[in-house]
Amino acid sequence: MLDDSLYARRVSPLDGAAKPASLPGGVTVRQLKPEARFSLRVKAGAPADAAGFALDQKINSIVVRGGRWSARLGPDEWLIGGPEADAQLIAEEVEATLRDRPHSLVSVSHRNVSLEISGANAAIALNAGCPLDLSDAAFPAGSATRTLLGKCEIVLIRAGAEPSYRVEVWRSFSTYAHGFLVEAAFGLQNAA
Amino acid sequence: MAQHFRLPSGGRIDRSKPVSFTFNGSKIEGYQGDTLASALLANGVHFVGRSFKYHRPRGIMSHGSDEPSALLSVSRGPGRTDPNNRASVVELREGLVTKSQNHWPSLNFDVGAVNDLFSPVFVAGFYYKTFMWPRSFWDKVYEPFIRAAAGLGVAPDVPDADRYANRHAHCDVLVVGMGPTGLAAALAASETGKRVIVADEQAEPGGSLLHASEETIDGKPAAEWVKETLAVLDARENVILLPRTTVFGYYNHNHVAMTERVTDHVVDPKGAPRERLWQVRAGHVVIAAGSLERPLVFADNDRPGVLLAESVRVFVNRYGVLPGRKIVFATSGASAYQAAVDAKRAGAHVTISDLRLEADCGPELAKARAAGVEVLTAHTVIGTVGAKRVKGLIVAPVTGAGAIGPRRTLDCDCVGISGGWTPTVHLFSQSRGKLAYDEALDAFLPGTSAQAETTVGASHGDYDLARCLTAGYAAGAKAAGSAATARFEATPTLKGFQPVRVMPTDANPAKVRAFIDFQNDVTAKDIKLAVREGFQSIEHVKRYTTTGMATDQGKMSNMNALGIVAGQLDRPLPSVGTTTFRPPYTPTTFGALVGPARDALFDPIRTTPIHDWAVEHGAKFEPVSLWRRAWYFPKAGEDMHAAVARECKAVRDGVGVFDASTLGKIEVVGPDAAEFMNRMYVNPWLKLEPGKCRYGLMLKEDGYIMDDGVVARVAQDRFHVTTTTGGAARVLNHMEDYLQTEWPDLNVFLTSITEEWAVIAVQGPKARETIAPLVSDIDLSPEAFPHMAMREGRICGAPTRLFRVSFTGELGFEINVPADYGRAVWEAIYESGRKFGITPYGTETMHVLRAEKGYIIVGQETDGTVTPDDVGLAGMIAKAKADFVGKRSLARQDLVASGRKQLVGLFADDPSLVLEEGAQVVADPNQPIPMKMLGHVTSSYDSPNVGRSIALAVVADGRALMGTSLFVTTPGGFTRVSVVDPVFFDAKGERINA
Amino acid sequence: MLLIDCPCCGLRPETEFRCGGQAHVARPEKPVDVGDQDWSEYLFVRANPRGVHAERWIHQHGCGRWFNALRDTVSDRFVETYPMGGKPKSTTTEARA
Amino acid sequence: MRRFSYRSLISEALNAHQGWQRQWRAPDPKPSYDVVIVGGGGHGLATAYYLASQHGITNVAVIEKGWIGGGNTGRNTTIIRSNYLYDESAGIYEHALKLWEGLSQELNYNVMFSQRGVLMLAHNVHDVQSFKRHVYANRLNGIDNEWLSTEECKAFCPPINISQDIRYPVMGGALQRRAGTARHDAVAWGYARGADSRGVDIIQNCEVKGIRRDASGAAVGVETTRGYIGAKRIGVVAAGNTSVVMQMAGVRMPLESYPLQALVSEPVKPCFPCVVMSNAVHAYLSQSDKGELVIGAGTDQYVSYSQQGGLHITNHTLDAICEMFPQFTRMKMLRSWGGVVDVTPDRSPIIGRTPVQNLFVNCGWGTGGFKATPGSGHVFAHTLATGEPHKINAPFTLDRFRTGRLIDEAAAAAVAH
Repeated sequence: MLDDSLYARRVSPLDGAAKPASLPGGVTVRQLKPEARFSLRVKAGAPADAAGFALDQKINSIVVRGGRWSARLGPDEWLIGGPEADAQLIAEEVEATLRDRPHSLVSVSHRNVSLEISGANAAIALNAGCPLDLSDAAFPAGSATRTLLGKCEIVLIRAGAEPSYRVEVWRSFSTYAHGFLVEAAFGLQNAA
Repeated sequence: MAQHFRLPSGGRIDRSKPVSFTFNGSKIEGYQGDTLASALLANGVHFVGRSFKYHRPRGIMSHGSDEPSALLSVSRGPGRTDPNNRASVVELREGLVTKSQNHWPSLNFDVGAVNDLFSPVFVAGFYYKTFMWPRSFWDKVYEPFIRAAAGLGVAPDVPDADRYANRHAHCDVLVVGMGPTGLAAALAASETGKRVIVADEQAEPGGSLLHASEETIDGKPAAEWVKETLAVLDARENVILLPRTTVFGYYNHNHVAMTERVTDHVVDPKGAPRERLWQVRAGHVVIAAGSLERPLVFADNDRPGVLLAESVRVFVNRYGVLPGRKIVFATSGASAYQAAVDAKRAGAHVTISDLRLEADCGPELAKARAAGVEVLTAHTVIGTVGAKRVKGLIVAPVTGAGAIGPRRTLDCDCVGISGGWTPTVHLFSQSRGKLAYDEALDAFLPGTSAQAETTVGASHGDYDLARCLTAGYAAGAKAAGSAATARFEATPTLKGFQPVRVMPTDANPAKVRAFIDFQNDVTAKDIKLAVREGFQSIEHVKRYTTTGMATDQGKMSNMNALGIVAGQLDRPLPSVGTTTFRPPYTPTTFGALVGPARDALFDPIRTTPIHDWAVEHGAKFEPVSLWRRAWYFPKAGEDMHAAVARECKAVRDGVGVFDASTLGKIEVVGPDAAEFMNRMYVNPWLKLEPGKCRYGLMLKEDGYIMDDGVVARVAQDRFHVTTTTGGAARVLNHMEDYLQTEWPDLNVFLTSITEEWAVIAVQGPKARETIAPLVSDIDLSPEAFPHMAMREGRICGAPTRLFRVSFTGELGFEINVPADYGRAVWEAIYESGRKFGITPYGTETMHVLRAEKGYIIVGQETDGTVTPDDVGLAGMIAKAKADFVGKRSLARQDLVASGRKQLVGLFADDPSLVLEEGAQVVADPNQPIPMKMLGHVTSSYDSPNVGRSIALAVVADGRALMGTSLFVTTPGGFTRVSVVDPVFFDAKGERINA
Repeated sequence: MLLIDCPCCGLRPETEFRCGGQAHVARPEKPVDVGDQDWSEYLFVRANPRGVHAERWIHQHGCGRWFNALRDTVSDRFVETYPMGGKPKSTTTEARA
Repeated sequence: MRRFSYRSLISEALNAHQGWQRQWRAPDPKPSYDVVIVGGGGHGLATAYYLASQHGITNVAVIEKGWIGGGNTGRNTTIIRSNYLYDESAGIYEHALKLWEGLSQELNYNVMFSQRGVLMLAHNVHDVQSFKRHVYANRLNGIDNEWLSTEECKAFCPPINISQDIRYPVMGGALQRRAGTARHDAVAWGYARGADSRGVDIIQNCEVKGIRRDASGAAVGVETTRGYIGAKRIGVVAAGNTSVVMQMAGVRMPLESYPLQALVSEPVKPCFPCVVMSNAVHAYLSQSDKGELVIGAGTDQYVSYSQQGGLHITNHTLDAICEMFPQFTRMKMLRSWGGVVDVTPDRSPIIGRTPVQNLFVNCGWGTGGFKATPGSGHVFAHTLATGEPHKINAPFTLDRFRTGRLIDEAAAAAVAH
């Protein structure tokens, strides 16, 4: 039995760096709490659902069901997430559902850091480094896609209609991504 | 000087807001709304610079971005000084410090002006013909002299105090220009509800309507129409209006680049960006960029006080400035008459000298005469009087047959010249549309579009206001998918001109200097000389004479240069070729193109979960690809050598801990995972048992080593693959490429897990004892957990994939834990190992330890031309496999030839001498140059464990040279070495199995 | 920056993509049976046409899928994109090459 | 040819420069030539010049579809150096550099070869190892190249930022002092004038539409927009367009043609004394005689003949320049342009015979062909004159892609670990 004092605690790469801050342009950037996340791959013919995670949505869209969400990033690829405490449960349930078909479930809970940028000008700030059309028509509520933010790759998720975007980024790029979003907010300013 | 040339009323400046600035140290005042040019002119300052080559006095010529001459250094404070600003586009703001350029010691007295005396020698291309004798003088004498004389302003030498922003934007219709055509287009396009962006380079939208005098639109004064139209557009949520925004680049697939000047016009930017780069992806682009006036070409047409005729009108009407009290307009067309009438009305004494015959003139003639302007028709301009300011214009009558009558000098202090108009087709040309020459308009007009684009209005050669409005509206509607049209009533525009290349003269044209390119000092006779010397394509002429290559990019000079070449060759103008315009339309700040990508945002700096601990413990770091890795951990007073020596000993004598988190990691999953691995790596994988590891070697298809790393089989259908740090992305891409394109039938999935796991290497005889108290669910005994095994369990309560592997040759573990736990587990290990003297070590010690064991590092021992056999790893290749990536290439002739370079160890004769990595190996140091090189040193260290220096090298047929002596280059010469086995320590490999 | 029609994701900017060179260069079934000359052609010789070119792209920072495209190398205009293993609809000779 | 001299210049100045003659003629093509060179860039014109001056073969035509020097010759950043790693590359580039050193005098045309030095900056340990390998290899090949410490880099090029706290700190550099820049257009014009005066026909605005072969398969002439022109030997020197021309003779080449962009700033007073290159940061910079900062970078990622690339390439290039020289963010880009470079799998050129008899090729110079111009022309002239490669270009065969004897300078600088 391991001594309690030896139990490891989690340290996020942005601890201390990413305090929620109100920035120019009414933009807020903050780090989201840890969640369980997995990269799920299933070849063509995936079921409509696995353990409560929708798999049949259009590519580049996200479905949120209760505490579980699944973003379809490609024809055979989903980024799925749920409460941190459910990590083990999610893995077991998904594996059980997909046992009979070729698939891959790999935890990326620690690989990814989640940032959130919100505010009326959030999309414009993102467009400092994201080359996609983020208008309501082109990137409506329920959108999720892998794309770029400046010189790093992100998964950009807009779950709801409000101007709030989740930016999933690999942890070693999170300092850059966070710094980029903050600078982008400053870049929104115009001459007084 | 107190704005003596400011008109008592009129103009769009705000007279309630005086603005002061300095020019060459003198304090001057203008008003809010002025440009630097209009403020200087209001104070009677024309002479503001020296030309590039002859250092001739030059003044303000234009009111816009085509200004070739009035280039000033402008300072807005510390870190905010930059050269070569066109006075005509710099908005005046309080406290600007401006200076003229390209002179020494002063603008008024410039030593460089001596060049003007030598101008008979310094003709086009003269430097190709000279400065060659003696040969050594070029570098030492001529070139430094030429360089010092060239250049314009002075480059900034301190970091920029401003920030720059970037914005990607999308719209259905992008309208370029907010003159009448562009505003009409924007109105129509935005009616539809589609997303519209409208950009104009000027501070105030309106284009030519801002200096309208008599013009009306739908019965309203033009300025009023502008105001109302802007109000309508501004109220539409689907419209973004961007004044101060120059559309400078039209790229592929309607990707359009523009710079917005955000804060240069305000005193305190308050943290807002100086400029913003807009990268717009537009559904359709409507180009309504207007047209540019051409100067007339005659002797000494470059004197300060000589302006474009329309610019005179702009300064009078828009800025309330009279550029001279006695103004002569020299023209070959109608538009200058309106300028003359407006100047006359503003109180100037005005004369017009028109090249056209009386009969060829239109209604403008009667209009000017009715306004009291003296008009001389059928008059050419012979030249000017004056030096630092024009004092007179020499004109002479010319008959229809070309005979020139007696000269007459018209006293004046300002000349407005107009040689007609050139549509602004730069963006159309950048979009790769084909230009077509229109003889009637003497201009190249947009022909066939290459992208979703429409050019309309004056950019399309339409100079009539009502027609521009109507056509603009229709184009805007069509671009937005609508068929709407609108009719506009407007005052007829005075238009039409007679094209003229060089004004007829009674002087010897070979002797006079009539400027074509004002900034680069290219004259008509330079162009004729180039043509005489066989430079007949316009591109050759440009390059030989430098016409059109100045900072105004030939906006004023292109058509005149083309016309002169065509005339000289007696060929139709289009056959000389057209200039292909390239971005940018006007010079564009580097900072705007860089945007936020400066300093920490230039390239991401990747760090590991343990990075902060290393920082706190004094580590020095080295950059490796995008990563920063701990290089060594010096203690107080230690240099790198001492620190590394201590770290090396500590690992072999006790235990060391190393952050290996940057190693690439890929999870390969699926029923066909082993088969896939079998095809991607040289090694056999089918029979590797779960829980076992294997060193994997990967080749490119050309047979050369691409990457390596330890691979664990986690389960029957699951591999945990590691790669080099720099190779992580490359290996994943390489695998994904084969999987998707060659073997889509394989059921395998690849996921990057580099960053999911922190990796802590615990190495040394005390490694097991160090980690044992922290590990649960894994039996660490050597029997249960031998070398090259992998177990899943827990460490410090966190899940782990625990590898028993070693890159040091010692008993060792590589502990994978979910990254957020990395630091805590590292600290726990560090605490646990204290009693064994645990020592954190960096990449340098890692390199030394593995070199002591003769382990290669891909990218150090290999360089993209190395086969497995070259580095002694042929044994890794599974002989029984029919195929794997790279196998076929290994059989190529040169890859099996003798004489290939092979990995060996080297001992320098002097055991304290550490050879230089990269040093070359030869057999005989006394052979003549070029010497035969046998190979090079790939790795070299002082090895405290071996007790001397060691080196790895690749040497031709090296394995056959064991025991022999060779020579290796040193900074001062050569040193003798002997060839030895590349395993320097624990050759039997016993320690690893402890 | 090109605008590329990913078969999965639709029109997306070029920076999300990586170009993989000529399409339809199939790896020989049994490389060991291929002669030196043919093998070197497989490795190195590429169509490099002035005109329509069949090439491979991967939507690297998007869906991660490889696909094929026909693009005119003079105008840089895409004729069409189509999935890996698929055939183009266009029938230019270059497209079949 | 009227020689350029101070005397001729001054006498012309007194004569208002009315006496200067054409620098090369504009002849109609003859029915046939001993050698037809396809491509009137620097390499092709140099080849013609050396055929005439070194081998006495003057019945030569250079056929150019546009205007001479209008391709990559006039579109590059004019860097000249010879500090290559492998003997083969070092051999040809050093051969060229030696010719550069006397070229203005040889041609009686000032090509403004300026030995300002090329400094390649090392930003990590791997760069240091790689550059030292070059320095030592160059020394043994008799090529100047020296290692400079960080401080020595600063002393040689004061604008360099040597703070160790920046994203890519400078850890030293390799300096070739004899390296530098030249005036690109003048190289084409100087060779053209020299070749023309020796009897070579330079035929502009003449596009090759086909290569005619006889029953045996040997090449016998070219079909052009100005008619058929017979040739005993044909040399294709059509950088960027090589694949297209060679396809006319049924030869498929291991080449791909990419857009390569470059740009210049507005001219400023001298502020940058040499050429600086950085592989890690990926940019190179020099200042022209005219005062413009001349900046180049990598290629776009796709095959294209459009001579136009994407804005993002420009952006990345300037990111890199301003990272190294942050004081330049307020400078302005004046012009940008693109060229088409043909690139071989090992990024080294192909110079020599082809499978078609009498057809020779000189191509694949990638992004670095300008520096080789005199050397390339010199050895290719030898090859065309004798039918055999010069010993310097002998390793640069088409056949090396079969044998695997590649000359891969870029691979030698590979980064991994």
